[in-house]
Amino acid sequence: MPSQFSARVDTNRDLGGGYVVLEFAAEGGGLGDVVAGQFAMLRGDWGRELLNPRAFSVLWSAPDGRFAVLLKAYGRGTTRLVASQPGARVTVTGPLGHGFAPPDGVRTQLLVAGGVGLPPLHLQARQSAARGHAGVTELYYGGRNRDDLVMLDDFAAWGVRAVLATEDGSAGIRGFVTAALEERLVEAQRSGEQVEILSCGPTPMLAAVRKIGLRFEVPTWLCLEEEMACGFGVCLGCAVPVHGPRPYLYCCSDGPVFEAKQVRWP
Amino acid sequence: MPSQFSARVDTNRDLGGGYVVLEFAAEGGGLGDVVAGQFAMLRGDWGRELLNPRAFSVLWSAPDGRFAVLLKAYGRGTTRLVASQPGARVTVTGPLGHGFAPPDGVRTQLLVAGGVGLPPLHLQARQSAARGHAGVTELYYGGRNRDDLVMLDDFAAWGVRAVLATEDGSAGIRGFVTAALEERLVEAQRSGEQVEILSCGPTPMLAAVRKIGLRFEVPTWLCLEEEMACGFGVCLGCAVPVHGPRPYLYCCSDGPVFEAKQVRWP
Amino acid sequence: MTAAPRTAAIDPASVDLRTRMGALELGDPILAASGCFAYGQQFADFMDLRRLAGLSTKGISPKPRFGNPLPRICETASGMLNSIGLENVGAEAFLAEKLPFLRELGVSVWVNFFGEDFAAYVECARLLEAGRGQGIAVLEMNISCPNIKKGGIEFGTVPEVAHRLTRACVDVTDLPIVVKLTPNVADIVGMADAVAQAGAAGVSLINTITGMAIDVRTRRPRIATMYGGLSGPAIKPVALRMVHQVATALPGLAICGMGGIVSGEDALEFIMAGASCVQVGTANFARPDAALVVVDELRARMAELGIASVSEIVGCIRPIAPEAPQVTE
Amino acid sequence: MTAAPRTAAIDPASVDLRTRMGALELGDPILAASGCFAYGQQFADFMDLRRLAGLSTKGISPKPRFGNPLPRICETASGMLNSIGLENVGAEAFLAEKLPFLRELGVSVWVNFFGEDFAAYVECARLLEAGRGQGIAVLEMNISCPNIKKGGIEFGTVPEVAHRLTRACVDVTDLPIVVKLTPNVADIVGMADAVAQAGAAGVSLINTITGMAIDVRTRRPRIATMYGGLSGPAIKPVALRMVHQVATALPGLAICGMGGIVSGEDALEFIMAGASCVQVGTANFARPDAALVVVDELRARMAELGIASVSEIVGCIRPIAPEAPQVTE
Ligand SMILES: Cc1cc2nc3c(=O)[nH]c(=O)nc-3n(C[C@H](O)[C@H](O)[C@H](O)COP(=O)(O)OP(=O)(O)OC[C@H]3O[C@@H](n4cnc5c(N)ncnc54)[C@H](O)[C@@H]3O)c2cc1C
Ligand SMILES: Cc1cc2nc3c(=O)[nH]c(=O)nc-3n(C[C@H](O)[C@H](O)[C@H](O)COP(=O)(O)OP(=O)(O)OC[C@H]3O[C@@H](n4cnc5c(N)ncnc54)[C@H](O)[C@@H]3O)c2cc1C
Ligand SMILES: Cc1cc2nc3c(=O)[nH]c(=O)nc-3n(C[C@H](O)[C@H](O)[C@H](O)COP(=O)(O)O)c2cc1C
Ligand SMILES: Cc1cc2nc3c(=O)[nH]c(=O)nc-3n(C[C@H](O)[C@H](O)[C@H](O)COP(=O)(O)O)c2cc1C
Ligand code: FES
Ligand code: FES
Repeated sequence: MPSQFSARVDTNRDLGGGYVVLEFAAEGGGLGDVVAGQFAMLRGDWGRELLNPRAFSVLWSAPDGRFAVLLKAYGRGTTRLVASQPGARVTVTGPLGHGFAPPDGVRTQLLVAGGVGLPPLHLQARQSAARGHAGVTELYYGGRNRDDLVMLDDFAAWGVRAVLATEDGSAGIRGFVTAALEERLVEAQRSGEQVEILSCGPTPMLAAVRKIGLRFEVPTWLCLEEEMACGFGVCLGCAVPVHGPRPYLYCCSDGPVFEAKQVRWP
Repeated sequence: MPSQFSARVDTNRDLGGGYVVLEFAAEGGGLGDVVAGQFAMLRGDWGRELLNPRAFSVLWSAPDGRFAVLLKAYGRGTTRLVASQPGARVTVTGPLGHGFAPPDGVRTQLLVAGGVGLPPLHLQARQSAARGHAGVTELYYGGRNRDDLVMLDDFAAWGVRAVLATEDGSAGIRGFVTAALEERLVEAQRSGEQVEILSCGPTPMLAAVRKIGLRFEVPTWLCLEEEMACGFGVCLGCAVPVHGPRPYLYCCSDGPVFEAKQVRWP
Repeated sequence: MTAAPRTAAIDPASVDLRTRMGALELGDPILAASGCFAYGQQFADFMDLRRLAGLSTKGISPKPRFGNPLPRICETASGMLNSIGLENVGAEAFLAEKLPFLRELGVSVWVNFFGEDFAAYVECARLLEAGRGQGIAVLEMNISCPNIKKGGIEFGTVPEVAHRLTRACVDVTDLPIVVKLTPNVADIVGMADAVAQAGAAGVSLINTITGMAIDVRTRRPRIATMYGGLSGPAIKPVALRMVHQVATALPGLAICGMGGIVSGEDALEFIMAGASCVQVGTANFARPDAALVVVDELRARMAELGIASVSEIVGCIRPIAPEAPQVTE
Repeated sequence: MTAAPRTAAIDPASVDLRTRMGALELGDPILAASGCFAYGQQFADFMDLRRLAGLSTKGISPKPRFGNPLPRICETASGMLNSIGLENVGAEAFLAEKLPFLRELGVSVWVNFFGEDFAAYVECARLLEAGRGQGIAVLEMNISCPNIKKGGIEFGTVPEVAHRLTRACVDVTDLPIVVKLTPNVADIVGMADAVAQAGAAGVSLINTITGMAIDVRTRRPRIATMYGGLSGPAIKPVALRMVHQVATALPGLAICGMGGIVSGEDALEFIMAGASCVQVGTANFARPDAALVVVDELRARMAELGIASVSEIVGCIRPIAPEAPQVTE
């Protein structure tokens, strides 16, 4: 059950490359149990210039009401959040939406991440490890350069194999991580290994992952980001074009995780 | 010559009663010499919600570019400024407008202050003292209660006689300070002493001071506050109704100090 | 030189928030606005819906509609643009699936409706008439849809067309019809008068102002339909002006005001301008219980200012006192 | 799903900012807006005025005017209201006392003008014609004064009236007349078309939107004339929409865009929507050199996006690509 509560910035940790982890302490309430891929709407004391809260995937949520998000300054809201100091107050609504399914122990989960799309996959890996499923989880993680690849230690600690790719070759293989993903799918096809793809990241990456998933006929789950206002199915702003009886579903209430074959992209 | 420059909050000093002195350090430039009653336009990093800078009388200005203002949280701009921390950046334009004339050594200057109208009179007293004119300066200072009467030590240090009044009687005489002013004028009339009035404060106080000044036929100077946008005669927003050939003058460029008899108030 | 009346503060609990919108009685003047509260259900997780004076539903059309391509929304300075495309479940499903829930709440249910053409408006009013006695208090007729194509613009901008449309809908239902006007006109009073003459029980002012935003990287509009409706605090001055114009010109006409209300003081401005009640729209997206916050703040601010009841201040604004005469010599 | 074109950044120094507004050539597309830059003199203390591409003066009438009672201005969310009342020195004093200073600067001088009635407009154009060859580049005819009384509203809202007025003024001067339109209309294209047909050299879009704010303590309007003109970032979406509507419907007509520009990116949005040049208004009150800041930011942003010249992007906005077809089974 989502709820709305007030929280304060506890720490603002700079990961380099513009990435920041904000940890919050809830003042009463909290997110409670969160499924990887679920998100929260955050709004600071922004006055009237910025009206709407901003969506952030939950990086982790603790029973004591503490939770964290990973972000980068992008537009007006994220710039303010990145600059926020410990003690700064935010209003939080969450957890919202539907996340990824946990590994079923049969299929290997290939997590494909890019940029600030890491949190859902980071949380998925954390939870899989906690459930003893780390062995059926692998990470495919791409960025422009090595500064874009953050929190790698965590995956190592959980025993998750990580394949890295950077456009400039400064870490891992040179190029897009989707190339490595394709190789991996070819290999799985050959060996008959059952795999599924869970992905979150920039839209061009998701579009490529979607096509690959469809081509290899592998179950593929995309965690989408659409511009949101309310975050819980009221404004109808966050439409996602889909196939099926209705032309649109809603990122916030039907997603943010959608199956690739359902998404109506070119 | 006014200029525009950037400055940072150096200290934010709480005087109690909601009053705050903000001291700024200029980053290049500065206000330079300031006549008591002149003001500066200040604007913080307020984004687009608050467009226009806010006017503040200069409390003091040092040759090294440091300067100070006295303020209280009133609306949106002052609330943000009062909350600003050391290091916060503001854009400053000033000094602007025309201030009070210094004592001529003949007339006794009766400074009549209320609320955040203190700075021009505080600076006038400081400068008079520095020029050896403290003896021809007296302060009439009113507030709702004793918390409204700040910086009294300075006047004492300068040797300025201060008559205080509070509505609740918690400091000085009970009632409005204009009652004390009237008594003083009666006395001056009797003794043939030449006096003039310099006043700054809430509009109802200024309106009362104006009527008293006119009644006693004493030269009376009012430092007015009108809503401003530009601060230097461009927007024509800060009109002051006056008698004479034109119905309006401008608070920022013709004032903020106006002679009482010129001001077209009821 | 216009000093504030120094009025003694009163006890917040003693403030009488009741108001009347024409014949309709409301426990307080704050409703949730159409399109910003869906059909109410989603909010049940976050707040006690029964505490609301009322709400206006997402706009209902005779048949279900799916809405516009994306992107549908973007933020602007102190506002947002939307082009949802009036997606809704349709009148039949609304009556069967949404109204029973709303009726249970015991709040004033305003059903916002529209049609793709003249006949569809009338059909929708007729269909919704079935909701009389089933929990519908008001039909709020939206004649100001910037986001539907088919000549809909004339319903909201040509007084004679609005008059005919209103009359035709009034004729098929006994529910009071409040007509929601678009601000995208030169003469809002002419529009309000036209619908009042046609039997409207009141007007809702204002819907969104048509606007645009551009993504300079992609060289595309930020809204797929090119233009969208601007809402939020940015439009509050325009909304207040229109409420005041209509209240002054047509003193008998009940007005529900809206546009950028996020605080109790905002609501108070609308009431003083002449609105009998107001709706809170975009503010719901920041916090689902925005309308309740506005009620609490309204009560507190009224108490501070010594205002005992809403009814005594509806339309109480007076001009600034004239200046003293000028002595020119 | 509309991805940004990944264009290579270019050297800011190589960006060509030159533009044409009809026959008029400008060194860059950023001017200071009427009423927000007086007659230029006050700003000389704070900036090098010669660096400006141009400026529009405070609106000039045949005779001097004193303006409205106070309060004349107040701030709103991301905007401000003003009702200055078109105070100005009058055409004669302008030509004698203000124009020589402006001429010296060597910038494009647009003289904004108006009249209290039809005849006064024509008289003003005739008087200002004397400034041709004395430094006046453009007469910007303001037919959108919310703050004068006498039936002025029709000049800006009725196409036929605007047409006749424009024609009459065009007939008495060889200076190009750019007509500044009010956004307080349902159909901005109809207005723009009417003045273009009458011989206007272009249009300025937009003037302020009529709005109101209320002081709940005093129960009075915050502006003495009750309503004032809303400017600033709050109105930018409305201004952009109108620029785009006119640019799309009347591709031959030169447009000067304005309304809420405070950054180079804002200016870029207007240019992409179809404006050949833009004016910076309210932003000048925060910093006198606002127009120069906008120019610098515009150059930097264009370089970042790999845009080599202003001329290649005027009106370059294209619709969002259509979505993939739906497979419904
Ligand atoms: C379900 C979900 C989960 C998310 N999780 C995360 C997360 O974990 N971490 C994270 O960092 N973000 C996340 N986001 C994205 C985050 O919400 C966006 O970064 C945020 O909405 C953008 O807000 P902003 O205020 O920074 O930008 P805004 O100022 O609101 O701007 C947003 C809009 O403006 C445009 N825009 C903004 N900046 C620029 C620019 N510089 N140039 C051109 N156009 C621009 C964009 O096109 C966008 O349409 C998530 C979004 C969703 C929907
Ligand atoms: C020449 C000059 C010198 C000044 N010197 C000083 C000084 O030394 N120290 C100082 O503190 N101030 C000074 N002021 C006043 C200061 O500029 C104002 O306090 C400021 O403009 C108000 O800004 P704000 O952003 O706080 O209020 P805003 O939010 O801008 O509100 C201003 C307007 O809103 C109204 N308003 C604001 N708050 C409220 C409220 N709570 N209730 C009802 N109405 C409200 C007012 O009527 C006013 O019209 C000076 C002004 C001038 C013109
Ligand atoms: C996302 C969204 C959807 C809306 N949908 C409707 C609608 O279906 N019918 C209607 O009459 N108004 C609709 N509106 C307009 C609002 O009800 C309201 O009139 C307007 O937003 C101004 O109020 P606000 O500034 O408080 O949001 C919608 C507004 C928004 C932001
Ligand atoms: C204080 C003020 C005075 C103005 N005076 C005039 C004027 O005399 N003539 C005119 O055509 N427009 C006038 N305007 C309108 C501006 O030129 C401009 O069209 C409008 O403010 C929108 O631009 P902005 O949002 O950048 O301010 C004035 C605007 C302001 C804020
Ligand atoms: S963000 Fe409002 S419906 Fe999804
Ligand atoms: S504040 Fe602009 S003219 Fe005085």
